[in-house]
Amino acid sequence: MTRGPAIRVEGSARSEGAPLFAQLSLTLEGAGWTCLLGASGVGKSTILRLIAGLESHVTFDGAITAADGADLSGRIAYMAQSDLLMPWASVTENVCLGARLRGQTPDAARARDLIDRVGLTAHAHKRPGALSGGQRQRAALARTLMEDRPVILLDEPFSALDARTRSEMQELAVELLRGCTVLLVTHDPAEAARLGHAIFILEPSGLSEVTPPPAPVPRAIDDPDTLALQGALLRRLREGAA
Amino acid sequence: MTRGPAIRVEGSARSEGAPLFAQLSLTLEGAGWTCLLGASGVGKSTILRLIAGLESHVTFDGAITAADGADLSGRIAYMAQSDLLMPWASVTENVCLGARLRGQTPDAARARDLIDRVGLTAHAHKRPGALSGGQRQRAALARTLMEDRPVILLDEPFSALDARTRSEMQELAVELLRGCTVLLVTHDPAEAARLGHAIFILEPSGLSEVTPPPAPVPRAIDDPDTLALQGALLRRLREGAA
Amino acid sequence: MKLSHGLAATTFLLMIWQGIVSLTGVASFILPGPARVWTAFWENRGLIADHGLVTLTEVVLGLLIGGGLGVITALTLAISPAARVLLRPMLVFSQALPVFALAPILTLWLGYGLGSKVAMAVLIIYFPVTSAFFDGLMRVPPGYLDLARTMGATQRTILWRIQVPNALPSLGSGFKLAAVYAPIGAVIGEWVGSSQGLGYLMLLANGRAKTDLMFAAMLALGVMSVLLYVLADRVAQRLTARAS
Amino acid sequence: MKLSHGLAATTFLLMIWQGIVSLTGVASFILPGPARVWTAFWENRGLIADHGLVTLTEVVLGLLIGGGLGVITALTLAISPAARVLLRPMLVFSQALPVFALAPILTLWLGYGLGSKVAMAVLIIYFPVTSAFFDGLMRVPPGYLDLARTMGATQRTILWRIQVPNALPSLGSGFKLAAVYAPIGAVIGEWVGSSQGLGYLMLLANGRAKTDLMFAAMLALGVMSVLLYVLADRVAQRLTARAS
Amino acid sequence: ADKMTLLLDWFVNPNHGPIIIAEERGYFAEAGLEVEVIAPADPSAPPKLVAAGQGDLAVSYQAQTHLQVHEGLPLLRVGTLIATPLNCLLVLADGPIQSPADLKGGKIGFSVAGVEEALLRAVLGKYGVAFEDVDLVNVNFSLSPALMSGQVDAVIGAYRNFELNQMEIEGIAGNCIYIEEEGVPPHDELIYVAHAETMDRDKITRFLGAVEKATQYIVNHPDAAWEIFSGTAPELNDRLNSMAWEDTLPRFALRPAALDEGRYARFEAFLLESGLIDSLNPVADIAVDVTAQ
Ligand SMILES: Nc1ncnc2c1ncn2[C@@H]1O[C@H](COP(=O)(O)OP(=O)(O)OP(=O)(O)O)[C@@H](O)[C@H]1O
Ligand SMILES: Nc1ncnc2c1ncn2[C@@H]1O[C@H](COP(=O)(O)OP(=O)(O)OP(=O)(O)O)[C@@H](O)[C@H]1O
Ligand SMILES: [Mg+2]
Ligand SMILES: [Mg+2]
Repeated sequence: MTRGPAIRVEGSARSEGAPLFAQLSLTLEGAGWTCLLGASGVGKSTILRLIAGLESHVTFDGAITAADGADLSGRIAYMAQSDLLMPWASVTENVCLGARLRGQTPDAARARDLIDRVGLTAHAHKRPGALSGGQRQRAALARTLMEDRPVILLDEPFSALDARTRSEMQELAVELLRGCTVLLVTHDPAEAARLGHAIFILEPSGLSEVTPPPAPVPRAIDDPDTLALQGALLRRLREGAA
Repeated sequence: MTRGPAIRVEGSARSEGAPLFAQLSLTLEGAGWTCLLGASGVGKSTILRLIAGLESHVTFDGAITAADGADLSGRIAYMAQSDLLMPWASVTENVCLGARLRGQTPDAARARDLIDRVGLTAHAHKRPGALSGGQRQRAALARTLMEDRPVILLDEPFSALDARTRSEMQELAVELLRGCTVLLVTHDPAEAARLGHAIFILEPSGLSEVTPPPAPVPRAIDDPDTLALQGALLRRLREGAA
Repeated sequence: MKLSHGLAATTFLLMIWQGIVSLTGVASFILPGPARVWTAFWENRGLIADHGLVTLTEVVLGLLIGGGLGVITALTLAISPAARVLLRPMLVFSQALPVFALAPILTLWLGYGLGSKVAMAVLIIYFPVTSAFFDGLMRVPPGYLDLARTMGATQRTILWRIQVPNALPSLGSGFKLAAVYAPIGAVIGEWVGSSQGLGYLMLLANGRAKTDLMFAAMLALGVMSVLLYVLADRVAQRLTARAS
Repeated sequence: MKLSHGLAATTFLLMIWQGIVSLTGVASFILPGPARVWTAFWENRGLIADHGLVTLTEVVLGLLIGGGLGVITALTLAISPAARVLLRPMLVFSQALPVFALAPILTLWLGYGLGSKVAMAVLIIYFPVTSAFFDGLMRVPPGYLDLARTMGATQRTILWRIQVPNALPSLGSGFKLAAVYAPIGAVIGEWVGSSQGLGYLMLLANGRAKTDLMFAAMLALGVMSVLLYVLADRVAQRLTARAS
Repeated sequence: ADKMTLLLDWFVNPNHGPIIIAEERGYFAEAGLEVEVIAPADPSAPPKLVAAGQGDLAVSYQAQTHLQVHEGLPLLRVGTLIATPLNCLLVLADGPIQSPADLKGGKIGFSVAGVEEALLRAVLGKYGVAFEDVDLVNVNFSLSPALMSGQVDAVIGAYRNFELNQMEIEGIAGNCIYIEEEGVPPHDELIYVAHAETMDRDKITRFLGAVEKATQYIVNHPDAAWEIFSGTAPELNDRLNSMAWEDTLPRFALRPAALDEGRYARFEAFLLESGLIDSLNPVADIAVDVTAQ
């Protein structure tokens, strides 16, 4: 796999006349995990959509560029906050959707393997309607991991998972996305502390960075440095803009 | 408000021939918060649906009874895992949906107040499609709180919220649901430790109880007892059935 | 639809039409060319306008009544399983009855005035509206119904607060179909007996082999249909926007 | 629909029919009662079966071809904005053309055989199928399209993998409408030129003042419509189940 | 004035000359009648409606009336509008069909009227062509286009005063084979029918008196009558109608109330012979002279 490029997001966004967030400058480390935290409704998902090149309700005044100078389109896999599973397709078919949409033959073995690793082998034939919330999220995760793109945008990909499954999925993602530039939106400070090579907190006034410990990701959950960072993040978030 | 009754769930569930969970006996403390944790797909949402008297994919072999002997139907407010906001209705209209569905005139002042307390005043006129994930969840929460029922079933009601908003919403729920029998399904051990008068972990083999500290809910997040319980829960969950 | 689109479509249509006439060399008493029809249209513009107005009245009344009845029927079907069992086959059956069999019955009851023509338009519009709206009413995401049930909803409030808003886009589709069928319905209604309306003019022209006048009247009818359709499409788009 | 439902509906229909006849005292040469029609039906069962078979053939062919063309047209419209601008008004226009105007053209090209009747059925079926399917194709949740775009989908694959499955329930609705219109389409085709089929039989019975035979033929047509509708409803339910 | 409802057989056309002239020249009013004229599109409906009590008179066809009486419709012919057949077997003048004998194995178009089989059996029979040797196709709305475009070899049910002129206008010469010259008993094309039991003889008598006057006027002043007729509606004033007017003039019944019983008896017998009916009705059940005391 090609190494994910660093990505620079610079600009401000206005929605219906009012500013959503002020001028910010966010750099996603090449081939690393950047975590984005922030209050609900502050614009995290919007930034993801902007990077993914999707239409959104804001007018973005600025530029989003990859460090290698090439266009970003076609190099991004995007996992939205809602799972966006196709209700008429089985888990397997959903996981293979990307290849099908590109007119390629999906790598069935790889799909099977991913479904197995997200723990859905027993449910592979089911439609999304017959899955639990967490199972749906894992199916969407498997679909995103199947994409094999250098830049990965994850919008709260683990929010519906129990602690154990969540850490397993985190580890799986880190393993499979090695070398990718990953932007992870999360509400869980522990998750950010565990996974982030860089951590940003988005506020209406702008972006602030919190430096994570140098240990490689995924960091041990009970590592004192990680715990300390988690506590610090939690405090930052709790105090917030209030 | 009438005090919520204690509720007893006793029985086992089979889905498509295979057992989903074995014989279990779950007692929801009257007028208290019971937290239900468990791996993704273990059947937590299914139990909620069973208590709510909704159709589900399982055949439940057992009984669900209120301690006061009366029928549960009409006494329950249910917040599902997906927000189920009506896409054609504004936030305000969604919050007032229950009254409208019962053919009553909604209490507009109360609705305004609730919308304010979940922080959506600026978004009250918007359709769900124009809300962020967390905003949608808060709208659904406000709708549930608007219901004024003695028994409340909450299926991961805070999963899409950032740490700060989450604790605010937890406090709001505890305040407004005082006297209600609440069953909260959650994946967040910290949440369970903070809110549970009783805490259960569901596993395919059955139910196990973890005793929370006696401090009144919502417990302080940094209370050592709470933290200890959180750690213990996390460990229990991580080890799990594996 | 923008004006430029309308122009493009019209040009395209005329080209195809002229193309068919030129290529197949079809006799003008079977299919007159655009120029001929236009001449007939222009020479008879007063006549066509007068008769067109009559048909338009029937169409509008038919759309209102037929649409209204369709909505009511769909709601009834949605509420009552018994109605579904009993009424639906009748609905389908009613569509299979050819006009000339019904014409004497209708005129017997409604006379030769506007009534029987509107009734015929209604009969034709009724079914697509009912069918589309009913399908929409029954296609509610089950989660919404679960929620409503726990909230203590009655069947009536579920209908009004959930099923109906959810079915509005489908109703829009139904009205789009109806807008297209309404003019033909009115024309068929005019067969029942009239001395006014585009249907009358067409039959008269046809009976007298004035093919160019017949096509001119048809042109007027077609334009009416397209305009109604565009209108219905706008409404449908608004309904769809409202519902999502 | 279950058998018992069918029986209930039939009984209800017969009751209403008999009720109208008894209450309004309408003359039997305008609306004969059920018993009379049944007698005519039974006495002419061979005739009705023969002609019915002809109509059924036309209907089935019409449904297949019209449905197929409708599906193709809807797909074309969904792919191409130019087609939307140019083709849609023509589609609408085509529905506004009274059959008898087209009849001479159709028979000139297709002769008096099966062809022109199938063409007529096709013309009538075509629009509801196209319209319903196209609406379904265009009503995709925008999130799906966003996802598809980031996945590098082409317009073609979006169409096949997302729009089409998403539109299947709408296609089902369209086919339900088509099933109801197909028999009437074939009958109109038969009016235009034929010496076989239920439409012809009805015209003949009408010409010979045999109202009871005409209604018997109509009964056969109605039953055919209901059966086709039930079939289409099954298919639609399956399509809807597939898509959710 | 007494109100009266008259249902025409089809839209107003020169065949209805006497009715329109009677109205326009005030003969109805003179007879103390206020006649509401209704023009339907389906010729089979008016007799049914009159039989059902909706309307006092209908313009219908003699041939169909025989059949309708057999099917139990309480109808009686009370007057005659067009006293000769209009129906003809129409072929192309310079086409291959020069005589009915050439139709063997050919295709004949018709617009369902119910009696075409009887008419064709008679005409073809005279030339030794079996009815089974021709192909009958219902072409409903487009008799002359079907013929002109060569899709059929002949059409039956075409009117000598219209279809022939239509073809002339299109520049194609037609040849009308007059059925009453080829074995079909002479009969009335258009007649007035009324309800057999509930009809008001007095009103009908006055009505027939008025149309009789109108017919006189038309025959005496054909051009003035045309001006009046064509002035009633803009769509009537055209070349085809003016040609048809001339051709129809000699065919209007000069004595609308008069009944030739033999004509009706012969046609009834003709229908029985052709198998369209299976018994003979007495003329009194089919037609009546309302002026007879
Ligand atoms: N409609 C259905 N048909 C068949 N199986 C279903 C259906 N709905 C849920 N299931 C299965 O039932 C099991 C329990 O589902 P449930 O939604 O109760 O899980 P959960 O504990 O709430 O999980 P999560 O934490 O992921 O929400 C899951 O394995 C799921 O796949
Ligand atoms: N389609 C839309 N039209 C108008 N406003 C919108 C629309 N979508 C989102 N918004 C608003 O834009 C803001 C940012 O939304 P966004 O989804 O980016 O938030 P977020 O940071 O992802 O929040 P969350 O953590 O709750 O998901 C919110 O206030 C939201 O209400
Ligand atoms: Mg978001
Ligand atoms: Mg769940």
